[in-house]
Amino acid sequence: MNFDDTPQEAAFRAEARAWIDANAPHELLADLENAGFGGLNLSGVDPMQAMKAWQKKKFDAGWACLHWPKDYGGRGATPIERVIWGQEEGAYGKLSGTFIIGHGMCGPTLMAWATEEQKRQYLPPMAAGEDIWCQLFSEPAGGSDLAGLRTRAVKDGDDWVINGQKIWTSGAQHCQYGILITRTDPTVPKHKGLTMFFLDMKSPGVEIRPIKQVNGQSGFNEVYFTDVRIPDAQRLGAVGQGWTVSLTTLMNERLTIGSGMPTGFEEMFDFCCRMDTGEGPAVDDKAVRSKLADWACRASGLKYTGMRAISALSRGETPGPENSIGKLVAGATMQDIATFALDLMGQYGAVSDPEMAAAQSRFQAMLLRSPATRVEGGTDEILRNIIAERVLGLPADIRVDKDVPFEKIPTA
Amino acid sequence: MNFDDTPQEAAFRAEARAWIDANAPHELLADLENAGFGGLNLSGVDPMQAMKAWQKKKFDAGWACLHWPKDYGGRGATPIERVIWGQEEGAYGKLSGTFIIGHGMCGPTLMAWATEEQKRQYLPPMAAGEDIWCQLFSEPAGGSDLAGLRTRAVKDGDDWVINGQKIWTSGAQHCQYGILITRTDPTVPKHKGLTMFFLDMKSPGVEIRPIKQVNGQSGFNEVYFTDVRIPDAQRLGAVGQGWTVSLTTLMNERLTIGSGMPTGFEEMFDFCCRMDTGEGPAVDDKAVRSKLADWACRASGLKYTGMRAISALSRGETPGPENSIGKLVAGATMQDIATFALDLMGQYGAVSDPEMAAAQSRFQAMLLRSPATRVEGGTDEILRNIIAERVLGLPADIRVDKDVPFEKIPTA
Amino acid sequence: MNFEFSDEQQQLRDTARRYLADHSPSVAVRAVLEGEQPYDTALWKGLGEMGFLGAAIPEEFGGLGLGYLELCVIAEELGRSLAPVPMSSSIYLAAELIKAAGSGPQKTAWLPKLASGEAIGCLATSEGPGRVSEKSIQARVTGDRLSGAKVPVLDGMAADFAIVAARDGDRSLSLFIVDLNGPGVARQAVGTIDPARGQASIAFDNAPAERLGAAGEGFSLLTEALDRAAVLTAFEQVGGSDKALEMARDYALQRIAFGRPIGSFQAIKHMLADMYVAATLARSNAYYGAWALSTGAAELGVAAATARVSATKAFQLCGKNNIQVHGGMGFTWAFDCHLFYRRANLLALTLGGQSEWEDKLVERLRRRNAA
Amino acid sequence: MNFEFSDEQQQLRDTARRYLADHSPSVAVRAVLEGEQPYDTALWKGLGEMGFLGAAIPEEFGGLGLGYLELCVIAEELGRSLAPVPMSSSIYLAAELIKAAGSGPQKTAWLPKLASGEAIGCLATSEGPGRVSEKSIQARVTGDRLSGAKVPVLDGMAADFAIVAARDGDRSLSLFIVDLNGPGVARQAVGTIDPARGQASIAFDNAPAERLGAAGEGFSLLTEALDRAAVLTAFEQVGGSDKALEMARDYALQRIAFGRPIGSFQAIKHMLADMYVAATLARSNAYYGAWALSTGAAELGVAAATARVSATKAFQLCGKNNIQVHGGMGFTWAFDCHLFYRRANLLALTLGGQSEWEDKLVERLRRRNAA
Repeated sequence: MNFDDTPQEAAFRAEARAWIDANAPHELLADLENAGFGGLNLSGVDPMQAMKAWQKKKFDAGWACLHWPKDYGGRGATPIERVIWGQEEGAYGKLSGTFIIGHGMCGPTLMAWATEEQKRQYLPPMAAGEDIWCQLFSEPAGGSDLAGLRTRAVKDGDDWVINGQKIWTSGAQHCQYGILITRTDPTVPKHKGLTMFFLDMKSPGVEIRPIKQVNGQSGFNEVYFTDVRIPDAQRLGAVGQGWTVSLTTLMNERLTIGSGMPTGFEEMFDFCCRMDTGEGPAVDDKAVRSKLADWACRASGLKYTGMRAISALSRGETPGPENSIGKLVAGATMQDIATFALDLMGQYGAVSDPEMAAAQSRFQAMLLRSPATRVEGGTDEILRNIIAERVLGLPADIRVDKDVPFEKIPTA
Repeated sequence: MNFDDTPQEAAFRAEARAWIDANAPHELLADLENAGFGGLNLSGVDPMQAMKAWQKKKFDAGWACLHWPKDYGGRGATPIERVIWGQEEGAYGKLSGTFIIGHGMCGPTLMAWATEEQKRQYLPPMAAGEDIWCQLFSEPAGGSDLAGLRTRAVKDGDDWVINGQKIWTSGAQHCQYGILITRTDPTVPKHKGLTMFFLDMKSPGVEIRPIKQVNGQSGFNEVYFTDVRIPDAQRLGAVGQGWTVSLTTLMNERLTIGSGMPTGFEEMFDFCCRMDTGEGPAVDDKAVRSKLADWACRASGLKYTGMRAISALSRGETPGPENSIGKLVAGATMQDIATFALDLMGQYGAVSDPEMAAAQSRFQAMLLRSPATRVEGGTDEILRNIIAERVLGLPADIRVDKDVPFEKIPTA
Repeated sequence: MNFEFSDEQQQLRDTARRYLADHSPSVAVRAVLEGEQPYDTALWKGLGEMGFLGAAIPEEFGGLGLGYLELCVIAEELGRSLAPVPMSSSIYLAAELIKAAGSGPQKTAWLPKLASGEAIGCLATSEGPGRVSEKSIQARVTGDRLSGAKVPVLDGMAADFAIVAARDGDRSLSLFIVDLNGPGVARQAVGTIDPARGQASIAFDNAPAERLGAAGEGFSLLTEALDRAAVLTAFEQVGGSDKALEMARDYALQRIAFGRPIGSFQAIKHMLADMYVAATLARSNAYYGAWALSTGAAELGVAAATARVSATKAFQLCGKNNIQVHGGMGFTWAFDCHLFYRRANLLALTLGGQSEWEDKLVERLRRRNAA
Repeated sequence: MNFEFSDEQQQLRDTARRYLADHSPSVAVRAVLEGEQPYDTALWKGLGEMGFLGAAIPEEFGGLGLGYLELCVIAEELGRSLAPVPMSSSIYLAAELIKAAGSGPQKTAWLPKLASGEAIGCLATSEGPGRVSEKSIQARVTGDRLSGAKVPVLDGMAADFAIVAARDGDRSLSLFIVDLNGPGVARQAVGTIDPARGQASIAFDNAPAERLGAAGEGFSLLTEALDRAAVLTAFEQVGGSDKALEMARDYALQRIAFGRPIGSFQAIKHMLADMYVAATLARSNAYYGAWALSTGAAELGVAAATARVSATKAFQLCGKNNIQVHGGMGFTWAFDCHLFYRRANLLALTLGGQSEWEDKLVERLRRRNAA
């Protein structure tokens, strides 16, 4: 039980560190380190430009998409090397935000299901950050019930014609391509009538509308499809095999989202050490201590659960649904922390003016952001189901829609 | 909005108070006031004798079973009069413990389903405390799924022959009679094959075995039936109508159990005012305060929810399943309070020796008793279901056994 | 015994609910939330005309002269509808303080205008992060002139005057009435977690200030006023909790996933049951507060703190779980869930935070038990 | 990096688990719970023979000379099996204190006997309700004679000697070794919430006492020893949590209600998921403690308190929810659920309560961050 690198790991770390030292955009470091729950705010630089530039530099030097094969623009690195890279890249990793969906989900899906020619065509530009990809899965009627999707694809010659609506598509407005799951047969049970495609987001009939969220931001979009044509060659997997294909994507989603969720604990501890309640620093108040201790254990528990997962990775094991813990714990913790931080400030806690609010208004931002964390990429309830079923082996919920033709399932 | 009696209520209260002053066993008052989570401990007096004596005195003067009709030994009082009586009877009410099941559940069931002759025969001795009754409903295989019971009743001439096992029967060893629900037809869906009886608990073939509980007490029993014969005349309701009959009983159970659940808050507050943490009384510790405030709100909320229910009663409304809140909140609160009280005592919190433990070992007793509160008379989970379904109107759980013949339902 | 509102009070509730459904729908709340106005002026005017503002103001000062129970009923309905108006500042606090401590001329000058809605008052105590205490207040009045800064001041942009807690020359704290449109006052709007209730930062520089109540008694006047406002605010929170619970329940019945309403899943059912439990305890505790407020019971201190702590907890729970039940849609600007989440968290702070009231509650229980 | 136990350590775990399954089944736990013996003497002897007691005692003193990681592995298995033996008192505390502070002769006298199980030690600090602090200790040693009373003393009936925290003449606290079978010692068994681990009340009346460690350093020695014991106890708690979770899971799979396993209801599924989450966080934090303990890291103080608080919470949750999943049967004496519920609540107290450790954790985090 130790945190030491093996000699190979140490060599990899040294190489990565040297390259980053020599090549990273050091002028952005301070802004990146301060970036919190808002979008990336870089003084005098367009964030998209900065992200693309850093990604391209990494790609050219062989540091992009470490876990991908070299042939497709990656490095063929081991999982533990990917972890080490993340540690060394540090705050510069925040420049990868816009590529996460592509590199973590769309790329692996193409690798598993596209033709060799397609892989060689689409993956390297994706790795280089030249093409940004999105996933078009969720629908308004779907939610947690992803397979309840209604977007229709109908065969017409060599094309498929798409009509319907997707939602919660991150950064769709910046994307060149997307992977899209559709219903091709509503007469069979719902998991059986789905088919997956990838498409050019500039295709005629694709319309993107940003969704304004509670915190005023618009990181997500609705995407409308009106008679959009996709060549059959851009189908991923067989007709009717879409659900199986989507599982490739979702398994990779869990790996991406599950790791390193922030809880807000460090910021809160720091705040409680500085904040004067009138009777000394808040951290001296026993009620504050009791809560801080609980949150400290949750944050520490997530950190070392992550270490154990990395150890399992480096032993060649696949991280399982145990990782669902991360978001479940982090989301609720962040909401609790934000609420209590505001409480400590009394009336002043309501102030969210960035110019004025205490602690750079980060707790107000957390309060307004945390409800989303508890929903996106699997609600708390879905995550508890995953833990109960896949880790503890409890029975699945009773499925009234399992063997029913999709078109016969009741809708709202 | 006021707590004042109406003139009629004031007159009733005065009459009750005068009678209690003149007749109650004042020599037992101190012991009764101190009685906590253990059985009733009366210095030098057999509790059963004391209970029977007080009940008989009340019966003779027309103060027994206030809500029952006069013809059957009651007083025909209004619900609000019953509440006033309870307030005036105070700690003497603890002498009614052994009669609660009979007066609250069995009596009302007989009133609804027995013949006039049976009512006149059995109810007055029950009201007088001469006959103690129990209910024989729960079974080991049943639990929350009461209708899953397996005790069989088979017709044989004018009798029914009973075989099976009941569990969680309070005070069965002291009872003269019981009401018993059985399965008379396993070939129909489970709610449809049940039939209710009452029986003499001294019948041949009835065997009572106490269940030792976690806290070392044996308030409950298992009752085994081996070829026990019950005359058909002692059937309550039609053959196959047992579920409907049982609902009469259970609705009355909810009224009895729901009211006035203790949370342990008063004792805890008192303890925190006395207990010295080394830095002054525990109540000065902010962490203690935060918890006390929360529990204070729960205890107060239950108290005034009760007041609102009484107001509804006095307006002639029937208390609904809203009352499920009482046990749900009180059980969890008591467990939290007990755990935290022990924590405040540090190592010494483990000491449960009544001679030695702090606060008369009441918190240790609470710790070992509270898990039962969260289960008996409906688990926390069943109560949440009741609130969700009957108060909020949400759909029932999906019932896979609804239309299945009982004998075809899978068992453990 | 009757621990319920009377039939007349229930009729008042029906009237208020109907009025607010018509005049404070969520689109009106959003207009303030997204706009530049600090409150809904038309709604405010209407509330004055309906007599709601003056419900607990004596008839001699232009009110209806009803009691606190009627004001509680109105507060609950305002809470349900998230009414974007300065009711708590102008009525629960300013009018109540003037009723309690004002001189004859002060009452005559302000109460009729507050009852009609023609004037708006507010309370200015906070000067920065942390609890408001005798120590935390640095604003000072010297020779009838106030200097200092208050932030945030709820409804400070909407108000015509503020009741300001300040050091009184060499004495301890007093309260002062300050004309916010007068000289020496500079105010600006402050962004908060619930922009549907405008707040301000106000700087005073030798602003004329008129003492309200006895010199040196500012903190005790304030404490009593906060207790009364806590009961009234608890009713707003109870109203908000109920409405958030209803929204969540309705959505759970209507939204289908996996071929069935999501309200048929125990995870959702039990979440809603827990919301119902919290909301019911909060309602019962609010009634306790209303009883103490309306009868002038010695228990008001305990009852107000109980009502406050219980209602804050319930509304925060219902506000956040309502979003959770709605899933992703609950987090969109377009759905109304966030309006309740914002208000729940705002009301948890405006009279001082939850931990402050928990402290008060325990301290008061202890004093009561010792007595 | 490798944040897992090694293959050898996993083999040790398998050995320990098999041994304890055979020698510490629940019937053995019940024999102590219901009987007069303060511990299971046969099991204790066996643990000595297997080398488990001496795992972290140097070979020169009769131990196996393995490390703390091995002791953590054994502790987890003892926790799973609820082993009714004085391991924590004799090994985690007494042997550790003698290793850390004992003189050469003290080590030679006691460590081999502790490693074999021939002698049992315990720690006596509490004198009544509340936290143990420098102020709370009134027992006093004058001229090598100890007078005072300690209660409760975990394993005080089983032990041959106690390490007693006492005022040292005119100096502050020191630790003393006292022969419990010697003169001036009167002990009696005390009933507790978990009778499967016997406890005592011990009165000392001029009992001979031999100083352990430097004079006046009793409290700092104690603090360090409690940290080490906290990590080891956290592993017992993690083992107990896992076992309680498994029991609940198995019952939920097997028990049928409403025609289906109760484990198919979300209320039960999610309760079990929450137990799993708490148990997993506790395990990871215990590993953090084990790493700090085994490497002598400066972070041991933080790591030990983190492991302790997390493990206490997890075991208490798993202990009570295990009963809840079992319903009425879970509350019977006949089912084993209460054995875990008792142990969870006992272990939450034996090294000082949860709030005491929460305090320590925050204080240490603050010192670490300030450094």
